[in-house]
Amino acid sequence: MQFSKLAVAATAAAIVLGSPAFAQNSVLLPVIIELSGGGATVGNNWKNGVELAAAEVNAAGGILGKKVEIPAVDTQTNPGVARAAIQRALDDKPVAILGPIYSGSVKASMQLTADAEVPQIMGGEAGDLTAQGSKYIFRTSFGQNISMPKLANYLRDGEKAKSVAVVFVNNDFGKGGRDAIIKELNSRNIKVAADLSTEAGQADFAADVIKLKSANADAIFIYLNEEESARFLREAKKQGLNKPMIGETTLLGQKVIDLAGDAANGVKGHVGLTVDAPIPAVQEFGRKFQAKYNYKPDHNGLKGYISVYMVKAAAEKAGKLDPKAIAAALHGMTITPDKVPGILMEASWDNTGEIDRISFLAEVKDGKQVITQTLPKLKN
Amino acid sequence: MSRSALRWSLGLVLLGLVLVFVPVNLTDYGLPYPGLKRYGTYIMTLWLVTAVAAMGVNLIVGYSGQETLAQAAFLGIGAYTTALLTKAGIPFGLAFAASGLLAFVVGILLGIPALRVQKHYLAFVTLAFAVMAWLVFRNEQWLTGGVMGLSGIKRPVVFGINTRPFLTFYWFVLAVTAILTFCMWWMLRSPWGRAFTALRENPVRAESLGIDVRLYKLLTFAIGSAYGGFAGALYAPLVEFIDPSPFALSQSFLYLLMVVVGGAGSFLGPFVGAAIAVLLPEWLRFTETYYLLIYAFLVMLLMAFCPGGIVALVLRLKAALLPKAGKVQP
Amino acid sequence: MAEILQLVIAGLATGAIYALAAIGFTLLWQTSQTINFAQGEFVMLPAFFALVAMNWFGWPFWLSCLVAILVSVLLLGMVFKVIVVDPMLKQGVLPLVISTIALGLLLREGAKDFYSAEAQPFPYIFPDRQVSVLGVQLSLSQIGVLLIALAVIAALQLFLSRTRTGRQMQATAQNPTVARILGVPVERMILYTFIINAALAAMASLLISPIYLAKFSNGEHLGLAAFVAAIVGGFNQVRGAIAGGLLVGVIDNLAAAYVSTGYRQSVPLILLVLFILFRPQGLLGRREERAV
Amino acid sequence: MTSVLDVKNLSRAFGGLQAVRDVSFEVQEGEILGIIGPNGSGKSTLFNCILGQLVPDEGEVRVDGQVVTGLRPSELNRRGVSRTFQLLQVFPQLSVRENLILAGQEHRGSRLRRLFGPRDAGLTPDANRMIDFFRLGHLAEEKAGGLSYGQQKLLDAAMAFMAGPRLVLLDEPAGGVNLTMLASLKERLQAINAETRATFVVIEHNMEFVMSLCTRILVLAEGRLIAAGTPGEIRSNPDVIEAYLGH
Repeated sequence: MQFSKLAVAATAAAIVLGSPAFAQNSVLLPVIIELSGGGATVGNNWKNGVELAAAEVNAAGGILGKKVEIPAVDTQTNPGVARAAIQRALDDKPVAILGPIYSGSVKASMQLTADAEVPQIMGGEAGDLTAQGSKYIFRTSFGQNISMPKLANYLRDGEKAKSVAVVFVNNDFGKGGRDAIIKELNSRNIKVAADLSTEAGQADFAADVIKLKSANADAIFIYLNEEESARFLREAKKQGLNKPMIGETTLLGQKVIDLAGDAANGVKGHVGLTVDAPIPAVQEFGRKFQAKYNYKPDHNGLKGYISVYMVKAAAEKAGKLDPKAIAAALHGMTITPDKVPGILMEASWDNTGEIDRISFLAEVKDGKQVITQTLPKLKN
Repeated sequence: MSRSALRWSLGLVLLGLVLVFVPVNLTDYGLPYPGLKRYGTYIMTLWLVTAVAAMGVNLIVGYSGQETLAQAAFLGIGAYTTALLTKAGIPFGLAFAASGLLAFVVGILLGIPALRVQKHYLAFVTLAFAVMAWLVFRNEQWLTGGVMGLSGIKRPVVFGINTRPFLTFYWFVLAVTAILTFCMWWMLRSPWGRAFTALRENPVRAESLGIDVRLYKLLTFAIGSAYGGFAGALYAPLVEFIDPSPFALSQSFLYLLMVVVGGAGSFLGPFVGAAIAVLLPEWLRFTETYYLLIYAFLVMLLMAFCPGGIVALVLRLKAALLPKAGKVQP
Repeated sequence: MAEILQLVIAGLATGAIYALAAIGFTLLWQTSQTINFAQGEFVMLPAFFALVAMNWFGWPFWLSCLVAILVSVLLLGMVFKVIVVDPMLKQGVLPLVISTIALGLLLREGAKDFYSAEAQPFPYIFPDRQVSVLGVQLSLSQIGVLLIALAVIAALQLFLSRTRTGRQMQATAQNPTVARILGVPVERMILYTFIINAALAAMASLLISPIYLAKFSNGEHLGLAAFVAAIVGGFNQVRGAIAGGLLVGVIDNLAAAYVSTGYRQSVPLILLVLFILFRPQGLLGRREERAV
Repeated sequence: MTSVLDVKNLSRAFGGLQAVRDVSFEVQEGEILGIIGPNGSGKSTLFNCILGQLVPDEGEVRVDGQVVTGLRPSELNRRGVSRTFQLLQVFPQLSVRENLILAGQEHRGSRLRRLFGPRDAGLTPDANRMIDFFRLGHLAEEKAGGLSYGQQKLLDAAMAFMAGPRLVLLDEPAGGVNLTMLASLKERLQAINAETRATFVVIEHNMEFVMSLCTRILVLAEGRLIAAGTPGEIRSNPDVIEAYLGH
């Protein structure tokens, strides 16, 4: 084999490598999201939510008169891939990045968006994401630093639990949540009867359920991803584990209910965001989503949908499509549904990108999530 | 003899020039070539890093006829070593050497028991090791950052030049890859390379000629794994963030696949294989999620009809189309 | 004590399923020197055949299970042998290994792209009720899984030792050359082992999927478990694979409960390495001559 | 004077089958010893036990007075014991010269020197000498796989002598070689024996070849040594005739 021919081949290869150009006359919002791997469920929800919102925004004339473009890239639920994808997306001078959801992927890539001064509207819930000092990171749902105190209050006041067993998934999402809830339980004098780590993608929960049976806690707090939650609930039912099962948003989500079947009935907990919320605009969104994609969205569908409207509202406030100005506009901003209907519920962002919004307590009854109480915003 | 040597060195210089200038924007110099942007250059650098790891696999699989299912784990060892050492303020050069050395030592420790017993047992032991290494990366949060990974890994300063800009870092990796490639080439053309061929083709005969088959197998496995460590040492500053997922067992399978697809036992095989694994998905974006499906299917076709991989396929096609080019080993 | 008993029984139930996969793995290795790295995917896929029959064609569950087994025998048994293994045998062991790795990738991605990337609920064959045995609460479903798996294994053992075809298969497994000289139709026997492998994998799939949920990526874990079970069992005996499977299942559960969940996966692997170091012929395997 | 090879009470069984039982013999420097026996009489097992390919159950093997029982074949080879195989064992994709350099390289310098030193380990002159000696001169650059069977057999033998061994064990060197090549092989073996004083042990089925090549012959039957002596004595030994014809 001759090197000169290789050289020609390499040149040809290099020319093809150039990235595709996007029309300059549009609002580029790359969706960097989990479409495969462990986060496929949440990622697809997010992506569809974004698509739905983008179609509405474009039908209504776009943002500041320009059409929205939302090229989606799969992160494979892999932080390294997510980072590379965001690097690639930043080459095309986007207005904002939408995604990812997994906190590990967010953490791996947030430095890039901060360096490029492009707002990153993401779905991560790890508590420390907004504590890294980035001026360009924005949440679409509560961080664990906000949801866990609400949940601990519910365990104390609602369930009247004196001891709680914690089951969490050993990834960025689960560990963050576990650390947050244990801190909150301790400060409320609730005993942690068991502290069980499980693996991401774990298939067999027999051993965990058997251990929980002998732990004999007043309630079990389950903080796992969708599929693992469902497997756990099925195993718990199979083994006859009769304790109150308490969760945060995910455990009460539609996907878990679909997968776990009867085993999900009776699960209770705190829900940051849900299409079952007793708010007409949110339920209307659920119907539109169901009509278009033929399944019931989970909270990530809502998060994706809202993210587009966040950009729209901030860009209109800033008056220009400049990423830096949009980020600045979002800080300290409150978006209300009467001005921007697509935001669905009034929401505010502080200077770190943390979100504040109302939230709910819910329960699964007969394969359906039922809202039992609405919790107010933290600050008014 | 000397004419062919001249052609070789000319080709080599040309290839070097192309590789050096591929990412550079030449429009300022009056040439109609826009170069590669940040991401394109990143992918080219990733290709080089992957090729270094694949060269190691090729030494183990192609040249000494063993099986390794742990190259991604060795990459991880190198990446974590470099990340932790450079974060502790140790210069990159030392961290790089330590990464290779650690992978080498672990390779020796794994190889000694595995090579005592039957064929394929090295494959089994490496498989077990790959999973265990990954578990350690995930679980030892105090050291590896666990699933959250390690971020803020700095790119090195070489001879006073900061390699932080993506183009400089590409050139740096290109230079390191060139050196590692030369070392591999030198070893394979030395008497060692001859011994590798012998022990792969006929270990019993090789042993009877005084070739210590077990020792050479151990050395190839450890050196091949060290290349994984070196690749990891380059990977960490390239991505500037590491977490356990690129070092999982399934990734080790992909390294094995890419080497066999490129051409196990052929010097250029790992480069071709790495190109197919890293560069091709970028051109075939339109295939989206079907890419791996198509890839797997093509691998199976290739194995059934041309187990020598793409390099052998190209040579075979060349021999068929240009019969005058002389006889070629299939 | 009750806890340990429950853990052991749960472990035996999953272990029996691993054993089903490991037996096929061992059979293929013995008769045709095929290390099937796609074995995990062979266990993942049949559940999807059943789901297609149920959800696309609307067939009842029992019929869908039957169809899944038949389709598996056809595709993962016969077609696999004729299209994938046979053309590769002349190319040697490594290309075949690579080819099965690629096949695993193909099946995994295929299930993902053509059915769904998300986990699918799969019905239990047994009702999920509890029974009390000697004061210990046990799951009916687990006992059912254990019984079915053991029944299948017993039937296979009877077939191998009591029938003419079974004995011919064993002869082929032990030494194809001698078997051929003795007039055993070796080619047909090899085909039978592929069919049995596919049928066992399908059984394993139908038993495990209610627990794991049907998902394209299930093969990764299952393949590793079958692999470890086969090697620990000795790689050259069906009985060894059974013992290996049960052992891996129990140890996995005990490790999860008493060692650490983070490292539970490593315990069977450490077992594997220890066996390779100190007892390379496996739990019940025969000793082989030293290589070189 | 110590003998070059000294085998004492060697035994080896496979399962229930006693392949070699209590075999003892010595070989003196420069001798060409033949070992014959019917198929399955244990010749190959005996060879493999001496050469470290198999570990004997009992007994001892000494080379130049030193115990080498159980040493790995490569270690034994570096101590000056080399061999050929019953079936052809050259490296087909290496050239004739490369094959020879391979056969000699592990005997030269340290392993590290071989990594950093010249590509041929300084063995080209030796290899060329060996090529000339076995009259393969016109084939030096050819790939070994392209040679005729007889030529490969010569190369196989040449490889065994490349490192200047003390003791060479030849496993059926005449098998499958045509008559002219056979004469040439025998003549070269005798020449190298005369020139280097190397000691040979030969297993062979071709009686004519053995009788004319060897100075002394041992006969194995059912794993036991049943006779020893000069070719003439063996030819007339009734036990030997019984062993060959009795079954």
